Amino acid sequence: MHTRRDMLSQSAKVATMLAAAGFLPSLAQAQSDGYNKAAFDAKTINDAVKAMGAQAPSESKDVTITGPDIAENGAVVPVGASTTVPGVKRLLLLVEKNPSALTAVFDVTDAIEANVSTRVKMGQSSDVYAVALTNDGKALFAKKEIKVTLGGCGG
Amino acid sequence: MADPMRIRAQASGDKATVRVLMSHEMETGQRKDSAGKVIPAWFIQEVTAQHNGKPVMTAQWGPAVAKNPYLQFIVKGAKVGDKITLSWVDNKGDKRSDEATVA
Amino acid sequence: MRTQQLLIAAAAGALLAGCTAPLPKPDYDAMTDAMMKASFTDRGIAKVERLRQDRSNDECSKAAGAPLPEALAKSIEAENLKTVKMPSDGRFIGDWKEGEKLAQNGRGMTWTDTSTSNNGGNCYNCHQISKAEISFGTIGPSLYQYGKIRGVADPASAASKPIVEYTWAKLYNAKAYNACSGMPRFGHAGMLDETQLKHLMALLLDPKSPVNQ
Amino acid sequence: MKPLVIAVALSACAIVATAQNAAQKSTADGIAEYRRMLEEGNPAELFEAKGEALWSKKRGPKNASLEQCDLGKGAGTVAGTFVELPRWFADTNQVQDLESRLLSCMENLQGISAAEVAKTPFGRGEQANMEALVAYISAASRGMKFNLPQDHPEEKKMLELGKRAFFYRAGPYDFACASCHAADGQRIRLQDLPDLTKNPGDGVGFAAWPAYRVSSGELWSMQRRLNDCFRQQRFPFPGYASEVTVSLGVYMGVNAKGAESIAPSIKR
Repeated sequence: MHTRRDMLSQSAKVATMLAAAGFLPSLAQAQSDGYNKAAFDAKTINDAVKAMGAQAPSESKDVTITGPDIAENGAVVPVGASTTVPGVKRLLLLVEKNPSALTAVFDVTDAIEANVSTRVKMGQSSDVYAVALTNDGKALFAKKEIKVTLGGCGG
Repeated sequence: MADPMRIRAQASGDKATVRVLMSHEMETGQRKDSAGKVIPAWFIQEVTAQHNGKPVMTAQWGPAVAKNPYLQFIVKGAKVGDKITLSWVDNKGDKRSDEATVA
Repeated sequence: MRTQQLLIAAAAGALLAGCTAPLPKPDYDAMTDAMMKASFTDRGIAKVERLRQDRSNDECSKAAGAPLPEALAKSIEAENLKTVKMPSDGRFIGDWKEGEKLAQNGRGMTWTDTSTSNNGGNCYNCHQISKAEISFGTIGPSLYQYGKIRGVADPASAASKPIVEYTWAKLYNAKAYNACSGMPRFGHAGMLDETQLKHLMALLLDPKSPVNQ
Repeated sequence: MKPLVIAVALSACAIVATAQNAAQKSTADGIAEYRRMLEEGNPAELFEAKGEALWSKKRGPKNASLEQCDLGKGAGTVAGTFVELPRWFADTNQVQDLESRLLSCMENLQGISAAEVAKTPFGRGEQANMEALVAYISAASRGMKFNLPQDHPEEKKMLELGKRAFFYRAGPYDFACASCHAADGQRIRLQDLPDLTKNPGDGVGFAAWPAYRVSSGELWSMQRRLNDCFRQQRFPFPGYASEVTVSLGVYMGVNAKGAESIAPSIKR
């Protein structure tokens, strides 16, 4: 069971990643519709602690992250994000311990289901986050730990 | 020029699952070659999907999407015979667009 | 020599004449040696001299996985045991933390390596060692609790001496106890130096090592 | 076809797992899950498509396609050839595997120097084309069973030499192919090691290559697989399509008789 304090610190972490990624409402306004370079360049969680404000993201059972428990090779790790929350605008995939946490952003329309899969690179074992951003500015997340192991001869 | 994508769109009920494989290096910009020189980043930045010409999804990717990327999504209301078009643009401005028919 | 040529000529003649007289059995071992020589080239530090086999490798290759005749196995083991050099200062146990790093390291001696020193021990490729590392091979036996199972409370004690010396010799030249062992001869082949072997000894035998928890 | 192969892989993992403790069982399950997810989209398909286009494209100094290449079932036939290679070819009087046969065809039909291609590093230039071609040609035999011919004396000889090469121990670590591939149920790190002295099963070992290698993001032919095995074995450098590589192909291929090919597969 998560304690309330754990939950808060997790929310803080996600908020930091999101803020660093420019996806919290306060920052998102400043972004144009084009490629969000700042989001993908964001390195550390601390980068945006200041920006953590109004709406802290919260863990939600209505968001799902899929992926293996163990990846034999960090170069290719299958992950997916989906949600049943209505009014979802975007789905994000983030790898906490990668040099830049944000990996992919999917803009969801009514014409597709809020359910996407891709494959990411992971430098080491890490929590991987799926975050759903809703039209009314909420950020909901699910996370999963994926262990990256060393396969083969290691030579 | 980039090699073609492989797109599979499989109808089931009132929707279609689209699976895409793209041929791309997805170089992170953090690796070094044997001489110790940084290999410049080279990766797909934007992906768009259309259903019978109508945009249904846009994605922005960073360099941590795996080499030769795989993408799966589900298009509502897509029927057998419909067209699914995928396009991508990378950080060097290289582009690729391919089309598949829902089966 | 001459008779052999004559025989071959005769056999060839017989064949031409449509007869089915058997040809002399081809010498596949010699053909293999020639094939190996012709197929490989030097690349980086990996030179073709590496194909040369000593008696252990020659006999074990020819046995093709079958056990060697007992007398032959014993003589090869004796030959290998003679190569074992005990540590020059009489100390067997180094730093298990360094040993763990060596055990994890699977690098060294390939044509993409640039130096013949700084080799890893490759241990986890084949053995379970510490409990924490789940990515281990099963080609060799588990070494988890290696020292503990063998009752090594103090590696420096007289009671531990036989197992300590055996372990050193096994790491130094594994063929001393099993002629066709799949394990490299780390000391004998110069793959690991005395200090590195001591670190691996500590990983296996130091009561403080995670292996023995 | 595919679900069957996955089921086999899963059961193999389960057998390994019972020999280990509970923690190891979940490791094996986790790895099996990872592999299953990867099989949903195998980038080898990208190489197959490229290879198919290359096969019929006019190239080289002679501006010719490879469509007249005889892979063992007559000029132009691709389907079913892969599961009967390596085999003896009358025109070259040699036992050839897929890659060495393609070298002959590229040289004779297209005027592309076989020696130059053999010298090219893997994944570059004509070697990249070679990888696409082997993906396409092996895919045309997917689901078929290996059945290498052993009628010609040269094919029998190569089997004998391949067996000896397989057990040839040398180098600073005393390794042979057999060090890792002559027993059932063994792993190196977490990687299952097929026993290549017999038929290790459908889609396992020889029947799984060429394969898309996740680690390098490239398609590896059997030549490249063997080359890296010899590197890890700490041997000197095996020539591309050299006799030792072809003889090992004969040995593994004959042993794999009856195994169903899933090539090109996807591998860690």
